[in-house]
Amino acid sequence: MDLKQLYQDIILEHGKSPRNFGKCDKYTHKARGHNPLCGDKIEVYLKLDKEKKVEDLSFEGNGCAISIASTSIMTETVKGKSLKITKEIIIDFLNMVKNLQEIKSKELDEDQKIKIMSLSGVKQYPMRVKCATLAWHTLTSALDGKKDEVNTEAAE
Amino acid sequence: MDLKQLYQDIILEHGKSPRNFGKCDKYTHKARGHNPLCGDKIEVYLKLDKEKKVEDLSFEGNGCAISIASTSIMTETVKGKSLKITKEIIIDFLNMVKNLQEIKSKELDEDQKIKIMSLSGVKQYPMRVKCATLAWHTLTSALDGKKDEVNTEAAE
Amino acid sequence: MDINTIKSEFPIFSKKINGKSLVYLDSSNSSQKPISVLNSLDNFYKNEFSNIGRSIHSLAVNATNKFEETRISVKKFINANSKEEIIFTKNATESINLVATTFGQQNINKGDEILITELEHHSNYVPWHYLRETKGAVIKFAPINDDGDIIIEKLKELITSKTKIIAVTHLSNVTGTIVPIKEIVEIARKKNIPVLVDGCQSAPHIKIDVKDLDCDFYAISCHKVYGPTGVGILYAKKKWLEKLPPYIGGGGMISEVKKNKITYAPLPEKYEAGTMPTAEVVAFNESIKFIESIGMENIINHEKKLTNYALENLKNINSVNIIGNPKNKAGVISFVIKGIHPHDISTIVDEEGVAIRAGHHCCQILHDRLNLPATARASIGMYNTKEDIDVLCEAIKNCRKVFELK
Amino acid sequence: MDINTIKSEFPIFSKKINGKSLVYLDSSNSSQKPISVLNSLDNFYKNEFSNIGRSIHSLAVNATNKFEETRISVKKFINANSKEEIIFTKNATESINLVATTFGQQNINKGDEILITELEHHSNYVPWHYLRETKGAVIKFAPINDDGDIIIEKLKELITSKTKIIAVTHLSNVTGTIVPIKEIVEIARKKNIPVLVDGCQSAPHIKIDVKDLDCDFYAISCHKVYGPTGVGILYAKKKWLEKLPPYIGGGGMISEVKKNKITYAPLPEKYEAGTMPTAEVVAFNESIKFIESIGMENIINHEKKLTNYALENLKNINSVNIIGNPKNKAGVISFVIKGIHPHDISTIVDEEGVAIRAGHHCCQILHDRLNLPATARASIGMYNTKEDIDVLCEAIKNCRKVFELK
Ligand SMILES: Cc1ncc(COP(=O)(O)O)c(C=O)c1O
Ligand SMILES: Cc1ncc(COP(=O)(O)O)c(C=O)c1O
Repeated sequence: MDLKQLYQDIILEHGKSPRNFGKCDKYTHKARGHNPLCGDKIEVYLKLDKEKKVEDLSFEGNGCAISIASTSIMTETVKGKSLKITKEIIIDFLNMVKNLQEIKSKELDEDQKIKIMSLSGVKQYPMRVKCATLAWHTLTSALDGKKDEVNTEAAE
Repeated sequence: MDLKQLYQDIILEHGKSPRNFGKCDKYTHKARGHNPLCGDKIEVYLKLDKEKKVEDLSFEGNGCAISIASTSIMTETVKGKSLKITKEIIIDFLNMVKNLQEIKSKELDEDQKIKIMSLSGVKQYPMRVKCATLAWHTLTSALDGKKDEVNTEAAE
Repeated sequence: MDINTIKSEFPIFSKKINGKSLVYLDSSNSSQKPISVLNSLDNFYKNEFSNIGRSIHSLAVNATNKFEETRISVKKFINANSKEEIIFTKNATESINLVATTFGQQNINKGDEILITELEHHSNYVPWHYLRETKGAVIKFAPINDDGDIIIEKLKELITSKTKIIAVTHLSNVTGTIVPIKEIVEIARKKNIPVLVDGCQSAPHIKIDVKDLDCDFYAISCHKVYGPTGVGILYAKKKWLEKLPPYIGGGGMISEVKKNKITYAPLPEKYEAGTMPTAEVVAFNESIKFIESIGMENIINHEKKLTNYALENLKNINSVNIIGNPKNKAGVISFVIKGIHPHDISTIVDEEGVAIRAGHHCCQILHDRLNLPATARASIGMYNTKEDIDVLCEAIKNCRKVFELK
Repeated sequence: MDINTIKSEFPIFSKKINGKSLVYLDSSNSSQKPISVLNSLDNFYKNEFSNIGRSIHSLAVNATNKFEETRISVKKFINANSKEEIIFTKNATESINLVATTFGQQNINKGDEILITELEHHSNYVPWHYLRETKGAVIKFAPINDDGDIIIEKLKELITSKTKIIAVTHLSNVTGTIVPIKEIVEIARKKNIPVLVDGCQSAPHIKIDVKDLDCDFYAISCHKVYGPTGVGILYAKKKWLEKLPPYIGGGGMISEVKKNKITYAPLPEKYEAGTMPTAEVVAFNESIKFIESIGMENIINHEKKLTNYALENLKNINSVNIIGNPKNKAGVISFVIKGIHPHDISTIVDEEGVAIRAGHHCCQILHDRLNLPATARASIGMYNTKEDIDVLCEAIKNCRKVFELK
């Protein structure tokens, strides 16, 4: 195991300066995620347009570098994608951090793939997988319009 | 350890044919004893006369050979004794089965001492001490006019 | 594994009792433990110990994983739907109390009826009695016949529109009766009544399939299933665990805690408050593996043969009276000897190294029904042999000698 | 025993974590176990195992005696009046729930007040919260100051004629605050209010004398006191145990059981339902003996020195911020580092073999009060050394390197 694998520069950078932080304008969906083990909490705000495209996406909350970076990278990656493709990407991401599968989606450019793959280091740190996946589960929940908050204990 | 030490002929005989079984006439005191571990239950009936002498003493109930014999021998030994001497004998008995001390009371004849001492074998069988002492604790309770039943778990 | 060499896997059988080899016939009380379980316990404490689920350092991660592996093994062992349905408790008694308390809180009101049977262990009566005291519930006892079988027709008749739950043992710890749970669940299902099964005695001795039984709750004590003390299991259908309120409150079972409000963790954590018997749960995985390495079928066959052998031989001893004669009997054999109290029997056979139990076995209702203050009980585990039964029978004959009975 | 060689008594310290020697600084979570405790556990299962208090064969007699010996040791360890005041539970969480439930059942009505503090662990809040939900009780929180000390004057002011019980920790598992229990009990005594003390963190680290404290209830978790998992202790004054209703119901805690009536066993059995963590209780006697062989005074001195050493060295690390500065502090050191989340700290120091905890440590109320979502916590046990602290400090410095902070 190598800490630099986990804490890649991209992650540190996103952890320090998260993108899309705050409530986005006129969001249509939101959901709350919570990791009771560490107390990490995030809230995801989402604006779906009429064509079911993710017009805007943002978040608030606090957590460790991994969870903040993962959320930040997620917002960057998904923004502008259709609902269908967003769901594909979520599955891709979850498969990657849990089973080290490759990113299959053809809708991501190289830069986006690199960013997403920078999170694959958590696979070596089982207790940190939940940090990386919290945002993505929460996004699913926002898309599904669920009322309950996402809880990593249940989500895994 | 020797089973014959525990099950001496006197004990077997008293166990099979307990003396003073049944409710005695016009009893003035009674108490109930219970050993929850084995379910042994006895009821002691006692008639104190005006001079505070144990005019009559009997019991009902069921239990193992040790507890029935001990109760039977107790009724035989104590009947006719004064309240004060009865209490002395009880203390003597309890000291004998727990600490193997000798019977000190001068109010017992040789035959009575032999009978009482036939119960000293329980000292080698810790779980059986309670069987031997149940009757005696119950007698104390009857003399004290307590309402609660004696429970060997609390008595030890 | 050869059923004849199983005994050698249990370290305690190299011990002498009163100079004699140990003949352990008290497995219904608690079973002995195979070496693999003890090694797991020892290894966990010596090399891997950490609290689980809270810290994220390497030791904690490993311990948490091992702990959860046992949950998955238990799920498979009893064929539950998901691991969220497996709750670790301290013993079966706590498992039943958990259900009685939380179910009672939500579903029992004055006059509501709880249906149990005359076979029940105190652990499957006292918790319901509390609801009688606090909520004004009514407890009904389905009767047994003289063979020790529950009279199913009578049980049916006792069900009313007020019956809120049926709680029944799977295997009597006195008569060895194997209760037709499926039949009872089917009856209950028609009236929409949940069924709790006390599986304490069944778990080590018959194949458990909660999906097939379709019961709502199933309680197990691991120390009777060749596992360590300090661990019990509650199986419950997910819908119940989701719906019922939490039980013990504290660390680990919460989600968010504010000064004015508390939300609870998802399953199974919702029901696992405070530090768990971590090492013991981890080691219990080895108990399951041990049973599976032998095969439950083989264990059942072995115990069946031994039970029949014991029954035949005991019946041949003058004045031994076997309690109950159920249709379907497991290796729990209670008996009395005319003229000798069970306690005296236990003391006398102990002299020969034979461990049996004497008393009411936490079943006073059943003993009242049988009109017996106490019984002696020999109960069989997978490690028992024909020789054990032979020693038992000789020792019992000795009782009559000591008591100078003809 | 020499305080410097203590570590060698704990087998786990021969283990490597990520190729490094284990530096275990998570003892507030759970402590490691000395070899004597593990040997006792192993020996009991291998040579002496039996269920207790039920059977009367030799194994059972011996096991019961050993079990009761631990009760006597615990009585002495905390200076209780009698062994009937010592109840074995599964953990401190259950101990507190036992009190909250039974005391609440008898003494808490709508509008009654329960006074706890902002320092409390969830295990000393959630059980009381249940009484808020079910009985309409009110929970008040005695506030702390920025140092992490309870403001006694404010606590006093919060007591009203409706205050029915005060429940307070003896030693905070976040700030290390040693709470002046005697002072609080004296205040409560004047108003006739019983006091429950959560002694989870104190029991392994300070001398407990319940007679001197004069508290009504005291809860302990054995796994934090160098003992096995699966055992907790509730000390309660006899008058309470006699007066309060029973808690978990089942085998072993009854006296007479009839179809219409149940009477309960005398103390301590009344509160010990079902099969106990027998082997674990027996082994816990060795934990007490181990502590006493070293001497609590020596342990306190050793841990005090180490705590001071750690505080000095941590304060010297740029940007490490120690949480709380209580008047009287034990070896529990929570801290944050600006720019690095506690979880990341834990992962990074783990790489050096250092086990610390990150999160809210089951104290969300306290973290809200401190305005921190999470903290990192290094907690000291008797086996820790200056070298452990040095490794911790180096590992913390590495966090800043990994995060490229200046
Ligand atoms: C202060 C305090 N109280 C209560 C508890 C609960 O102890 P347990 O989890 O052993 O029940 C803990 C430990 O987690 C604690 O530190
Ligand atoms: C049928 C039955 N139910 C319940 C119990 C209670 O189990 P435990 O004491 O492990 O809680 C037992 C064992 O004593 C039992 O035999």
